[in-house]
Amino acid sequence: GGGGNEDGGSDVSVDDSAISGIVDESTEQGGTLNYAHSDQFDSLDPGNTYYAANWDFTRYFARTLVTYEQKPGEAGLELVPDLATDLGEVSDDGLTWTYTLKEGLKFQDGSDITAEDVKYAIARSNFAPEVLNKGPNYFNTHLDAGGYEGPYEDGNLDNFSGISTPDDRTVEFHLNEPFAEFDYLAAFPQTAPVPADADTGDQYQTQVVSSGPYRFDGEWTPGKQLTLVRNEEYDPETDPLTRNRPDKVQVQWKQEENDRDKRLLNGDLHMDVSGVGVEASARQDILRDDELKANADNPQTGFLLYFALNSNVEPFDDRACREAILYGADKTAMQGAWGGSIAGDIATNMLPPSIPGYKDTDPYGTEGQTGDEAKVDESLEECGMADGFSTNIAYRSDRDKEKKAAEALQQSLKQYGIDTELKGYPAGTYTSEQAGSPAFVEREELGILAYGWGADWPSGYGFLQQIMHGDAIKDAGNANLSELDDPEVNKLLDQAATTDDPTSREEIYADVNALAMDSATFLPYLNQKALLYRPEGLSNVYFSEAYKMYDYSALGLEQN
Amino acid sequence: MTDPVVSVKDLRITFPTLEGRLTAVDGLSFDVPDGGAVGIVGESGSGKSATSLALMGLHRGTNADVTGDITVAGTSINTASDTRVRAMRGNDIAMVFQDPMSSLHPQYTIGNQLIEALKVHRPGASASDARARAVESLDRVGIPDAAKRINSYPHEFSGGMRQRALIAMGLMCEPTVLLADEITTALDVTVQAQILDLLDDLRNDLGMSLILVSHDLAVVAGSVDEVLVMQNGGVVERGDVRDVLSAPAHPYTRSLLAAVPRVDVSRAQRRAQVRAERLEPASEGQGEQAQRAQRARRRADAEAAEQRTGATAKPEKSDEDAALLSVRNARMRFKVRGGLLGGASDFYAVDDVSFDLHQGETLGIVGESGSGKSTLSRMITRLLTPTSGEIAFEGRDITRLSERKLRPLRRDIQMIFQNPYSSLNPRVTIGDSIGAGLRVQGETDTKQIQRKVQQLLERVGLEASHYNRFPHAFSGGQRQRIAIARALILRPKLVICDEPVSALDVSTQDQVLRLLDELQDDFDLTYIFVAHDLAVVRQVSDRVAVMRQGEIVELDHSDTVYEAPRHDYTRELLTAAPVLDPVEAKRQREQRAERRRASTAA
Amino acid sequence: MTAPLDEPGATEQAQPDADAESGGVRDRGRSLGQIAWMRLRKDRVAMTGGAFVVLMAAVALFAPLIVGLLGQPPNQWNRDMLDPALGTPIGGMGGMSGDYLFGVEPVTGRDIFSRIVYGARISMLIGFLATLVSVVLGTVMGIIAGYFGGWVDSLISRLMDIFLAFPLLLFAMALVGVLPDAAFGLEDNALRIAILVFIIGFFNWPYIGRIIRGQTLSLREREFVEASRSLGAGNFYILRKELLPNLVAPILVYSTLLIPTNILFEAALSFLGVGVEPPTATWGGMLSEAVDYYDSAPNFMLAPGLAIFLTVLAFNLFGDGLRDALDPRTQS
Amino acid sequence: MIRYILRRLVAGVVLLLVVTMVVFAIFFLVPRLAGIDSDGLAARYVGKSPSPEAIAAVKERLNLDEPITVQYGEFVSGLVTGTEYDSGTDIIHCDAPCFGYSFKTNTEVWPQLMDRLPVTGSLAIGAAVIWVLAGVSIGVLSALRRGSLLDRAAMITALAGVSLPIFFTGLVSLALLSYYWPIFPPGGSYTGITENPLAWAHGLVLPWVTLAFLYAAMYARLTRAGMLDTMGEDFIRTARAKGLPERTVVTKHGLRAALTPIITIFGLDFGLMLGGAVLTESTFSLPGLGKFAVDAIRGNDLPVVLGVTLLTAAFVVVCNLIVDVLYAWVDPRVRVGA
Ligand SMILES: Nc1ncnc2c1ncn2[C@@H]1O[C@H](COP(=O)(O)OP(=O)(O)OP(=O)(O)O)[C@@H](O)[C@H]1O
Ligand SMILES: Nc1ncnc2c1ncn2[C@@H]1O[C@H](COP(=O)(O)OP(=O)(O)OP(=O)(O)O)[C@@H](O)[C@H]1O
Ligand SMILES: [Mg+2]
Ligand SMILES: [Mg+2]
Ligand code: NI
Repeated sequence: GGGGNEDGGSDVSVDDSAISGIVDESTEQGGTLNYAHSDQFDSLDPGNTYYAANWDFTRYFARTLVTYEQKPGEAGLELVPDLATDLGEVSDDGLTWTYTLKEGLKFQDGSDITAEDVKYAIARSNFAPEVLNKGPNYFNTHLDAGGYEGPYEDGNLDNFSGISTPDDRTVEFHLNEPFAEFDYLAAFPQTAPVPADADTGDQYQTQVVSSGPYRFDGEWTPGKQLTLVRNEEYDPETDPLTRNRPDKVQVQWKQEENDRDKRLLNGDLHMDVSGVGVEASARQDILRDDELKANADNPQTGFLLYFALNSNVEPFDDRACREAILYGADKTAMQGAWGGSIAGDIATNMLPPSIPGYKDTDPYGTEGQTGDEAKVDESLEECGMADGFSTNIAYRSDRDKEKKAAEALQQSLKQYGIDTELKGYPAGTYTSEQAGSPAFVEREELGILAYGWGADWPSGYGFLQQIMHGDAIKDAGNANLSELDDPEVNKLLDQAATTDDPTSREEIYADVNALAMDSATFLPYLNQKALLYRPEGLSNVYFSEAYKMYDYSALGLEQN
Repeated sequence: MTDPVVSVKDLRITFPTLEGRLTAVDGLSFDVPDGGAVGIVGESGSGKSATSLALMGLHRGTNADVTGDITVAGTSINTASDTRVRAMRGNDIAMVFQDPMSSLHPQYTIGNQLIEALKVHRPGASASDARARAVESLDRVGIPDAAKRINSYPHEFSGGMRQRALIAMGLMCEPTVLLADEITTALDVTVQAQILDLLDDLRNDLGMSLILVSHDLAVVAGSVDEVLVMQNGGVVERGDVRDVLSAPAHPYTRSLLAAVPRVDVSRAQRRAQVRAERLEPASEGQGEQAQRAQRARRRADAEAAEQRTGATAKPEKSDEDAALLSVRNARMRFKVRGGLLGGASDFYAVDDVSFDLHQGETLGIVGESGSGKSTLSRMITRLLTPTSGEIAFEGRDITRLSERKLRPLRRDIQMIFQNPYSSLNPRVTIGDSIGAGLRVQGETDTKQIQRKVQQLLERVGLEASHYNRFPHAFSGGQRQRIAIARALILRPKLVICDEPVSALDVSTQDQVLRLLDELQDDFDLTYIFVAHDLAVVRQVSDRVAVMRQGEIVELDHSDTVYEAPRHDYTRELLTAAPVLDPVEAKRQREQRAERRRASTAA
Repeated sequence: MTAPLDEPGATEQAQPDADAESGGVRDRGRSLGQIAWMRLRKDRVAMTGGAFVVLMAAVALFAPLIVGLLGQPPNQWNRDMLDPALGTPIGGMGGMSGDYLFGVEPVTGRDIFSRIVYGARISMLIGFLATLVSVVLGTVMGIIAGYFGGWVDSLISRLMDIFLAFPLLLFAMALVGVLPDAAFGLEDNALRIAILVFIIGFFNWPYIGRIIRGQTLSLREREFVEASRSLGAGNFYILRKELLPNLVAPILVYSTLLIPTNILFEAALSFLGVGVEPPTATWGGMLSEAVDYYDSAPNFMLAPGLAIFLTVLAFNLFGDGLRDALDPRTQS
Repeated sequence: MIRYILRRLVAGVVLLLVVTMVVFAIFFLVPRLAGIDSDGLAARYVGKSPSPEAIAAVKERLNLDEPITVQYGEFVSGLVTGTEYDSGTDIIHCDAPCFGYSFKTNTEVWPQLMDRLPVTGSLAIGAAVIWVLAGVSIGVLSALRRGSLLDRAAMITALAGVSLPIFFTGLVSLALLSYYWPIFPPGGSYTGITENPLAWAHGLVLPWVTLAFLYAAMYARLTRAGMLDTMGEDFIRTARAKGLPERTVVTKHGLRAALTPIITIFGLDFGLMLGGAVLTESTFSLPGLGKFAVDAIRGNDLPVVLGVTLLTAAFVVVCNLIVDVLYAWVDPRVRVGA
């Protein structure tokens, strides 16, 4: 980490010590840990959520088959068994993954956690989209479940052939194709056990049955303050992690951002649970104050910001025209739009540095990353639009920084005769109806689409598949905004899924990245960084590379 | 005799205006002895109200500039503190205002407003005492069923009742001095007589002093000992009321007296006199205005003549049988809403009224307030659609004509409204107001309209240059002329005058009456003339109808009605009319008191 | 038949002679407009307000000229004016200097002065037109409801209720998805502005409508309305010539207060993505962007804030003056 | 009178139906106009990267393929008779008035509305008290001292109130009075009035004042205009002639008459406020209806949007009705329903 100071502005480097190490390491317990969120989680049901922050947070009450090591830095990407005794054991054909549960695991009501509970949890979270549909559906894709209709339609769990439970402690996953990175899926909160008789469908979020160190204090109503209290049935001995430091955990939802930041800096709050960092106003406060800087970290979030160029929209059917955009973009201005070097490092290709397989390549590099007139002219010439052309830039109108980045792009292209018009759409429907609808994109001629992407798990597959694979293109809710459908890319990604060896997988991801860049359908510009603040009074604070935010499970409170 | 209760020395009141300072009262001095009564008379704008307000210290805080000495009950109003003056108001000196319609707060009950007047000076009074006092006070001014009506809102009272309520308010604290500013203008004769009698009684019973302000000499005649005649802010004559009335020294007083219409003068006498005066050009006292009017009229005559020769000759005086207007069994029913539950009851404001009216004739309508005079007028102009009966104009039944079909007919029937203040739109220039008739009847040439309006303005005694002024810039009399001009711009055949002169002082009233008379001659107009003033009605009407509770109780030639009234009610009206002779006034008052006593005894 | 004094034909003949003596020439009175103007001219406060409004209108009109002389191109990014790390203006006072009169925006380094100048165009346009739309609609509907009463009144009143209860934000946001690039012969921003004016203006009218209705209810009972009717005036004439002039005061008060509301409303809609497309500057839009920098670059917030405030103040002062000037009863 | 109120209430119900129809139309018809089909609509309600099955399942669950009339009919019948929802494992009974079931949070709308109502109610009532008191008294003072320094200053302050957006005034007040001088608690600290009335009031002072600042201007200007008119009326002179102290003359007699138009717009503002305190609620992180509505709009949560719309529309209707009835009380000359 370390904020860049090379560009000659103010010194914006912050302490960053929670990135590389643990701040205020301590074993003390007790106190109430106060979180706040500017919005609210999609759901507290571990089987029905797609927020990294929530995945980080549910570790308080939902233990999964495997989980990430509680360590700062690279080591934090390491998977360790949690409920399971070991990482997954894969059969030779690569089609069966087996996990064995530890002994003595109990739910909050004292009943034993069995293999059946894990199976049920996956059945409900992946096979009942009519009820639970907010989480990812990788298990649905990878498991060989036949026509299983989910536990709500089909009451007999035995009909779910994707998972078998030979005994109370063994969970066998049956895959339709080999999938080398299955252990990452086993770390999803979706594998947290759910007792079938306690399941209340989409209401389960109000009374999640805890398998972890904390349980809900009574029934929770969405939107209201959440209080977690100690789960007396939890046995720390079975847990590879230490995640039971505070006595109580509270979350307030829908707190106005600026206000939330102020309270954070004031010490009224302990943590912003969304983990995206402070907003502009507090950012200024921190960077201007050495004392505050000493409590701040500026890590990479693993989030890549880019513009997708859609090759179905003229004139982007011509690669040279796409190139003109890539050469013309002033990435420093776009970086500025997000808040300067503190907001991220300029991205030059489509993999974030923290993803294995990342190489520091810059195929469309220009001097100072501000654009290259000669190359733009050349490209324009080549695509037969020497005088430039015009197109539209789509962005999410309620996201200020994305809007500013789009404006920055518009400004930098304008000098080359490329006129763009900004088209803002509500974030709420951007993916489902506008940018994510190929028909809409084509009709409205949205040549350039602002987007950002983070990995579902820290691997190239987890990052690239959804935004580059041809099969990922959908009529609605499409994330492959470039509509890239390159057979080579598709083949490589499919191949990666079945490759056991992590190093060869890394090679493949690097190749995919190179191919994607070569297609000139992506304009990556920022490897986002967050400015995180950790108020005094917290102990055991460190940045988790896996969740890309502080590891909430480890946090403790300094006792007087 | 002790010191006077009110003593005014060299009072001068000026108001700043756009055109510089306007002196409303200029060096006025007078005294009111303890228990005495002083009348102040003068035409509109002579400074009567300004003086009254000064006595109350009500110019404080306004842009008026008051100099001179005013002493009321031993306290100098000009120098006393605000608190002191406030304590005196209503207590030592109470005032009853001119316009009962607007002087009561519309959103509080009568009782509330009365009790408030008491409570402010008698903080110790208990709620029930105050209430009892208010009921008593209302009772004294002759509001029937006072205990119940005390909870009414002002709009639920008729004009006369409101005026009485205002008087009751002034009497709440039994003040040493009562200042009554034109309190009877809005009242019909019977009520007016009642009120004046009441004031007289109060003076006798409570030893109260009275300042009675009026434009009507007849009103003050029987009620005061001394009278001041004001003109242009100054006193032109003062003295014992008997002396001033019998032997007026100042020409202005004389002209005022001359202007007072007399019940004993018949229509024929009056006409003859007026015509004679008209033929005598620019007679003294008439001034430039009259000359201009003369000129305009002559021009109009010329035009008319020219036209007559050019076009059809003027038809013979219409045949006696073919009435211009004929009203048959007209009735007007209003639904009167009840309380919360909204039960409505029927109420006939005009009940089975029939009469005929001939071309060139004037029909006078008299009757007490609320007897249905205005309602009848509105029915004839079809501003209201009669509930039943028939109204025929020039033989054509217009009772149920649609608004659209009616529009061309509106040229022929016009109305002059009771209140010149509210019948003119304050935001529209008088030129536009008058021209509206032409415009809505299809005239589009603005120049033409303007020319006609200005011509008519001169004809009614105003100036062509007034075209673009707003109504507020005119006095009441001038406004009524504007209203007349508006009614005449369309050259109607029938004009209904709904109390056109009630709000005017005698001299203005006289001018307006003359004007109406002239116009009738010139344009061969037919009038329906509504008024509460019997003398006025007699002088302008060929026939008179007496209305009471929606019915016509008597309808005959005016001389017959006045000289040989057949109906009791007509007789009652006649005896209630104020008379100019103070001695006669006193005698009549005693008669009335006698009758009252008799009727309560019975 | 009696002989009316002059038939139209007759007056025509009589005209020359009559004109010479009493025609329009002799009219020394002043028209309503003249009187109002005379009074207004004496009211120094109102005139200052009026002058400022005119000034702002001129600024909007001649924006390119003014910016050419005193500012930088409004959409030009000047990142060299910013601290690259913080994105905030270099130097004190938010980067104010001779070149950048009001300083520069954080993040983009755009010249605040020229954005204010250009923003005046759209903000004032929207502020006015939208106000005009709602005032006109509100007055017309309110006056009709109040004057005719009965079922017309019920209908219009309920219609007003519907509009008041209407989820405007929802409507605005739903529109974004369907807004075409060009319609009604307008394109892009022009179309956007037209739509904004429509939305803002069209949904605000019931507010003023209800007030006008209330006033009309009492006005229609006045005697002068009856007088007008007895002359044969139709409803339209009465509404226009008799009632409307009496409603000028409330209309003026509300209009002057509606303008800032509408300017800010545009900001809110911009925020939701239905506003004018960036990079076009509007005051409201600038204001909402400036919130994040209210302590680090206060000039960014102050400039549009003051622009709105001063314009609104000017309008109110002028409106007050105008109202007084049009009121025949006011004396001095 | 009672018949009149009943008639108005019936009209109100019709109005609510119309409003909900419009909301429905906006949700379902407007996207159609843009060429978005039911798949697109369904995709709003599934995770980041939805599978076609998920979309199909959601479509079925939300009845998105049914004709809009059927969907609307279901909504209305839910309001009247209640409905049932399938939570997966259970059938949830949603009793009348059932405002539906949130697509986003999987919770019944009605209890959530009722949860947030007290917050918005507290905010609106408190602010209304302040702005009416402040606005009216400033207006009265300005009218009495027309053209004075006080008059001008009051007007300028008032106009600053309408010219400055709430998010600005709110933030500044928070920065100053909550952080710099910690007199008032920071945002997000709403306490129910039943829990601790003192903390309730303390926590709401800033939001109240901020919100009131916006409105006080209009009331001050209106009051001023009204007072200027009424203080010239004859009945004011009568009141003075009674010897009433000036204060009574102004407040009891002058103000009362000037109050009528103020009541009209107060009814409007207050009715709208209950759905419209969005910015204040966001700025101070108050969990009220306005914020709820905007979040729902952003999240395309139709049942919630419908619910809030319906509730606020009902407020508007009721407030307007109360105003009209109040009119008759304030001004006895006005006949209700005549
Ligand atoms: N507030 C004022 N400002 C300017 N001029 C005024 C004011 N009040 C009265 N005047 C003027 O002072 C003069 C005297 O007015 P006042 O009201 O005393 O007349 P009045 O004798 O009572 O007449 P009336 O019989 O019509 O009531 C009038 O010319 C009037 O226009
Ligand atoms: N629109 C109406 N609704 C109900 N009652 C009415 C209406 N108009 C008039 N009245 C009633 O009808 C009766 C006659 O009223 P009208 O105005 O004709 O009296 P008037 O003889 O002209 O009295 P005044 O001398 O006071 O002018 C009154 O009692 C009045 O209250
Ligand atoms: Mg007077
Ligand atoms: Mg009458
Ligand atoms: Ni009289």
